[in-house]
Amino acid sequence: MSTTVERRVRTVRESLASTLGEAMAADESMVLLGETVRAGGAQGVARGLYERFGPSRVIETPVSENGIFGAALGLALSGFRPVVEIYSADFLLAVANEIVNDIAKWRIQHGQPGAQLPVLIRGCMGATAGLGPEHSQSMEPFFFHSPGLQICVPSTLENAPALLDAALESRQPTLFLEHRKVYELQGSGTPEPRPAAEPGTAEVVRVGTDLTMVAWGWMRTEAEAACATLAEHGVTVELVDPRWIRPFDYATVVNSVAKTGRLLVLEEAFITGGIGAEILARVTEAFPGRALVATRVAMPDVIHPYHAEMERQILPTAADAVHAALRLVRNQDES
Amino acid sequence: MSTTVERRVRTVRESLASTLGEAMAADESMVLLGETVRAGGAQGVARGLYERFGPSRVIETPVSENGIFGAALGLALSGFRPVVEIYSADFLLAVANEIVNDIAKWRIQHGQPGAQLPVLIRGCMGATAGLGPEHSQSMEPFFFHSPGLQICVPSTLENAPALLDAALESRQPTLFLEHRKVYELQGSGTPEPRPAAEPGTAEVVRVGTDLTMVAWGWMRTEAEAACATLAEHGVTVELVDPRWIRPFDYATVVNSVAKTGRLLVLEEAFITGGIGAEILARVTEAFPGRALVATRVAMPDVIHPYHAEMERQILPTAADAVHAALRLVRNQDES
Amino acid sequence: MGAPSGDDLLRLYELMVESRAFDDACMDLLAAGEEVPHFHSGAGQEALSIGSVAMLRPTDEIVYTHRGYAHLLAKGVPLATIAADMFYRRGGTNGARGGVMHVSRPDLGVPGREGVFGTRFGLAAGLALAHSLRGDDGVAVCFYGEAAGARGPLYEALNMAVLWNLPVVFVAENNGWSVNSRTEWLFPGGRMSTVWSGFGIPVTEVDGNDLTAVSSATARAVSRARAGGGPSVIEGLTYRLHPHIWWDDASYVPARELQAWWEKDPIPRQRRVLEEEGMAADRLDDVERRARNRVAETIEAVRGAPFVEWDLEVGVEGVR
Amino acid sequence: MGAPSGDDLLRLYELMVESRAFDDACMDLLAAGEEVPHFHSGAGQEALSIGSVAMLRPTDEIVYTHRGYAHLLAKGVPLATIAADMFYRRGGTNGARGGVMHVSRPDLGVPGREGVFGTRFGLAAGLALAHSLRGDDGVAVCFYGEAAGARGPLYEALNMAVLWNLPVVFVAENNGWSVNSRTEWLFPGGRMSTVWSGFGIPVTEVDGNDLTAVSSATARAVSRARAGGGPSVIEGLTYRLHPHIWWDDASYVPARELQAWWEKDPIPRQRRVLEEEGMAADRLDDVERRARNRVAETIEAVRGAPFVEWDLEVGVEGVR
Ligand SMILES: Cc1ncc(C[n+]2csc(CCOP(=O)(O)OP(=O)(O)O)c2C)c(N)n1
Ligand SMILES: Cc1ncc(C[n+]2csc(CCOP(=O)(O)OP(=O)(O)O)c2C)c(N)n1
Ligand SMILES: [Mg+2]
Ligand SMILES: [Mg+2]
Repeated sequence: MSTTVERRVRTVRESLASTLGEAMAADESMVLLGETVRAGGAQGVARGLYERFGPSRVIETPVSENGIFGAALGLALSGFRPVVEIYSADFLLAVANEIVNDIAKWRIQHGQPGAQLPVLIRGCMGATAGLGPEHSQSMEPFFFHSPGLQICVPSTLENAPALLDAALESRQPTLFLEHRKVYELQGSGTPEPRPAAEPGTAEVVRVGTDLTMVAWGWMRTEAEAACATLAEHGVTVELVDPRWIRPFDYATVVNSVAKTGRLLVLEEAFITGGIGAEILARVTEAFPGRALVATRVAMPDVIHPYHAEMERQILPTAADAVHAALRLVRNQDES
Repeated sequence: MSTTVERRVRTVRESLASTLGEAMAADESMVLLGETVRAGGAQGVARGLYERFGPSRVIETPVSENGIFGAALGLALSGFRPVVEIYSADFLLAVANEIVNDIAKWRIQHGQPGAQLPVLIRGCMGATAGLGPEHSQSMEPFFFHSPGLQICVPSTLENAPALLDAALESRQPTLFLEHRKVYELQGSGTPEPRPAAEPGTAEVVRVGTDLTMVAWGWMRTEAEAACATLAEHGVTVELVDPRWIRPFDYATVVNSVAKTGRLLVLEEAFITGGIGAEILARVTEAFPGRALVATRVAMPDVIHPYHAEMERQILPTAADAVHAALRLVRNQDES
Repeated sequence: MGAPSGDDLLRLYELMVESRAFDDACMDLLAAGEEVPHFHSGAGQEALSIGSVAMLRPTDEIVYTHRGYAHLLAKGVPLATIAADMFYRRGGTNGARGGVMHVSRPDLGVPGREGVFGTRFGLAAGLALAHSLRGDDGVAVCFYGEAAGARGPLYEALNMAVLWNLPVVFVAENNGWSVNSRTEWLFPGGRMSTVWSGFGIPVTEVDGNDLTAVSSATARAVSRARAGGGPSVIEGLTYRLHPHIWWDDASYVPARELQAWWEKDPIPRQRRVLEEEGMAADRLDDVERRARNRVAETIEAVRGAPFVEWDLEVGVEGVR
Repeated sequence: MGAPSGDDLLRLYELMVESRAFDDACMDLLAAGEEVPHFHSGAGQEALSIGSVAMLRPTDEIVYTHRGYAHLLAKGVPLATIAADMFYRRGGTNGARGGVMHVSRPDLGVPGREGVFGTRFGLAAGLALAHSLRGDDGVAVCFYGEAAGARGPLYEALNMAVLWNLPVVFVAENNGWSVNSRTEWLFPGGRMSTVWSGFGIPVTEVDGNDLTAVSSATARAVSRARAGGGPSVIEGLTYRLHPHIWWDDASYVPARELQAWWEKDPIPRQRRVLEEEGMAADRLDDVERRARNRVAETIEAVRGAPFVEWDLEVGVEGVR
């Protein structure tokens, strides 16, 4: 965990902690619940909040995921704004029913389509090095198919606080999925104006003409490295970070592909049934009869092995993205 | 429920019941567990099995989905072949953790990649008319992203028994998802040679040259109606029923599109993050630089309303498929 | 509020009759081949539902069940609202999106209902936690049958409720069946709540067909919760007099057992109680007649009213 | 098998020393800056793990925990196997795919372990159900800590176990903490099992640092289950002497409390018991020395052995 004395250098972890603290300070109806949150939570994002807000705002819970998520729904229906921490996002599968069937649908099912239901679910996800198949998964694909649910994946020190703000502000059921490696990203701590990060707005990270690359979460960092290498090969990439997986800003991707004619999605999740599939499908549907080259670089459909070295060989990287991008650009006409 | 005296006309429901009974008769290690299975289960697929095999083979359980699915894993690890009935497949979300994180990964995680883990999970799914958002969903997309899991969706009286046989025979963790409307499909009860239905093998239902259509479950019936109408319009369709959603027979679809250049996926699930996305993505990836027309007809990303009439307006139908197919065929060059 | 008496008792009796009249009307419609979407008869269980809910204030919440007409009526939801939701007519709470399975009136302490059983328990704990955090004296009451009662979230929620001393009461509706499964097949000894005595909280078994017993037990549990005494559990022993739902022929129900429970029908039973307390028979007749007429008129009016109109863009859409 | 005595006791003591020696060796490696993947120290809990598992037959199963070295050793899994899995060396059970978190030896009654807590309970019930269906006299024993112990599937599995009279024993490891949360924050009164007395099954609280008390309680519960007497629950009171895992500084642990528990360390305590029973000090010294040497040699050998080789196609793939 990275509590540095030098306040100028901050990590995403710290920025999320302070954003959450600000939001809780600004609205008394916001409460945080979860396992070990009293001591800062599984990843330190709640650090200091118990001391600051006390036990009625920072609620240490038993390891009762179903009870906790049910309670969050009850709190939200009672006018509170619960923020629920899941110890590791892989465990969201234990509350998939609460999330998909209850929290996401509640308003619609009860005839309040425009109503707010401010349940923010947040926690860490993603592969680091050898945490194994139950503490490494990219969870957005498992919840992508759920009407009524927002999904947000921050990727940088710049966008993490803005996205957390926007997710909280939306007052809609939202999964906020914090990649373990993104926590460690650093930057200048000088307060910057927070960029707009409304639900459903992508960020065009880099403008380019040869290829559209889409990447989010930790993959954005890999993608930026890939873009730098590709630039050396004379390939200019338009890099889009959707930030919001649901609602997804397909328009920005489609507009970019309209220009580049080539699409590469770089995704950490298992390839089959990942978000990349939907992105490719939308783009294909958007250009009927137009010759496209599009592909995905993602994790194969295998479990995360515990051995970090084994895992490293199957996680998608900048090098894989470069390789795939060059193939798309060079061999476009082979077929 | 349809127990007819006239044995020549059978429904899919009856054919599944008799196939399950045959399998249980052939192997004493096969046990059925679930809610109301003693009286035939939620949909009558277990009808008569309690009387035939008794309480140690047909195990009536409390409404304890987590306990039941955990027990099924324990039984399988002890050399039994549990068949677990879920009352409605929507409720599988309550045991998503058991399925995705435990049952599907168990062998790999414990170093037995080739081992058998014969857990067959079966139950009804799909929209009929006004069962609402918690008893109508198409569940394959929620579990499609799970390595180690097979997913099978029967669609006709001919393939249902063969697929159930193949699923049981595979001795791998399998979701066997029975569409409520498919249960009612009838046909001749004359025992037919069961067609091969190995995991990962699609069926080419109809050969055609203008368009490849992919549909499974109840949508296969809609698709067949659509094909008939399209034939009247002079459009010949190659209809593929994948039957297995995981492993999916992409090759058969890709080969067909190689011929037709056009793809329509007809899917009952919510469009975003559905199986159709992956099919479009695979096809797009398979033909880099080739002009394709491909699209999906699916349910919009909204919950199933209780009112049957409202629901009817959002469920995908043969007419929607015809409409989309004609657009694909006629307006291919508009872009 | 203690256990009711006098006019209060009469009011509860009227609610019971009203609920049963609605139930009977739905059964009649079904018998006539009409559609009564998602109707699950609550006949026979009115004493348990009404006796408990009537002990609550509007600021208390209930989490009701799929046979929840009596619960809803007792919480103040007008029958016309319930019927409008059921028949997808204008004037309901959810515009045909949730039907009678998802009636909600947050202003009356009815936040809604979940369809995949289990979430209700944490939900009720959350409602109770909200009271506790706000420092008001509201109470949440969570009803559940044999099905939900075997699900793990009940344990999780009870553990939290005991740990945090939450103002929540769990009411187990032991009505003999979960669809076609007997309670004894699902719970050791056929009892749903005895296990929870292990938490050291009050666990009370009551004759669920005895309105007075139910209201006393609930009043006790609710005032305890209101006063900061924490959670408790009540198990009402009752019986589902009709099949699970329309397609169920209930051929598995032993005729003699069913007959015995019809003889314990809480409505005539409660009428006898009132008569014994000196209530005039014609006053009771009058209450019954008025209730039945009101129900008949309401149903007719609702079924004659226009269907909900929907805009698919707004009406059924998710957030996106 | 009754509670052990004489040479049996010495064998258990040796297992305790062996487990602790492994634990110490891992702590030393960590202190030296080496990687010890997924090591969760079990120091302080050896009496509970070993005292219970040693009461089982090879045909009985255990579902162990993330601090499961002592459980595994007592069930007969060689230390070399455990270490090989931990350090991803050849000779383990899962070829680096599950590491030390997923050791399995089905032939020894170790089917494996789940990482997202909860499934273990139904799983254990399923193992017990298999015994019951086969009509053999095997027993499944399920260990769990404060984390898993607050999850709903425990209730579901216990309800099934009581209902079906399954041969299963649930052993709650109350070690004061779940990561940095105190047991008292998670369970009313800081006890994990008292609630289950409501099922009317034996629920026994034992001093988890007292080998004899643990083995007697387990022997009783296991023979009861074996004889068809059904499930029971044992709660062992013990303490996690080291931090949760390597990155945890355990700054939240009160020094005095920790000190008090070190004084109750089950290993010196058991040595005193053995001495009091007349076991010669030099025989005990000898047992300790041999166990520690064996562990040191095993770890050295394992760490010197080649890494698992993997074929990505076969090694980590799912079914497809
Ligand atoms: C988690 C879950 N499992 C199964 C069901 C299916 N189901 C709907 S109603 C019902 C039976 C209800 O029985 P009970 O709880 O006893 O209530 P009653 O019908 O007797 O009032 C079942 C099993 C469900 N809705 N949710
Ligand atoms: C369902 C679930 N929730 C949370 C976790 C995260 N987790 C891993 S270890 C742990 C604490 C374990 O505490 P306890 O059960 O008391 O065992 P101990 O570490 O004390 O031996 C937690 C919360 C998990 N693995 N599964
Ligand atoms: Mg019932
Ligand atoms: Mg612990």
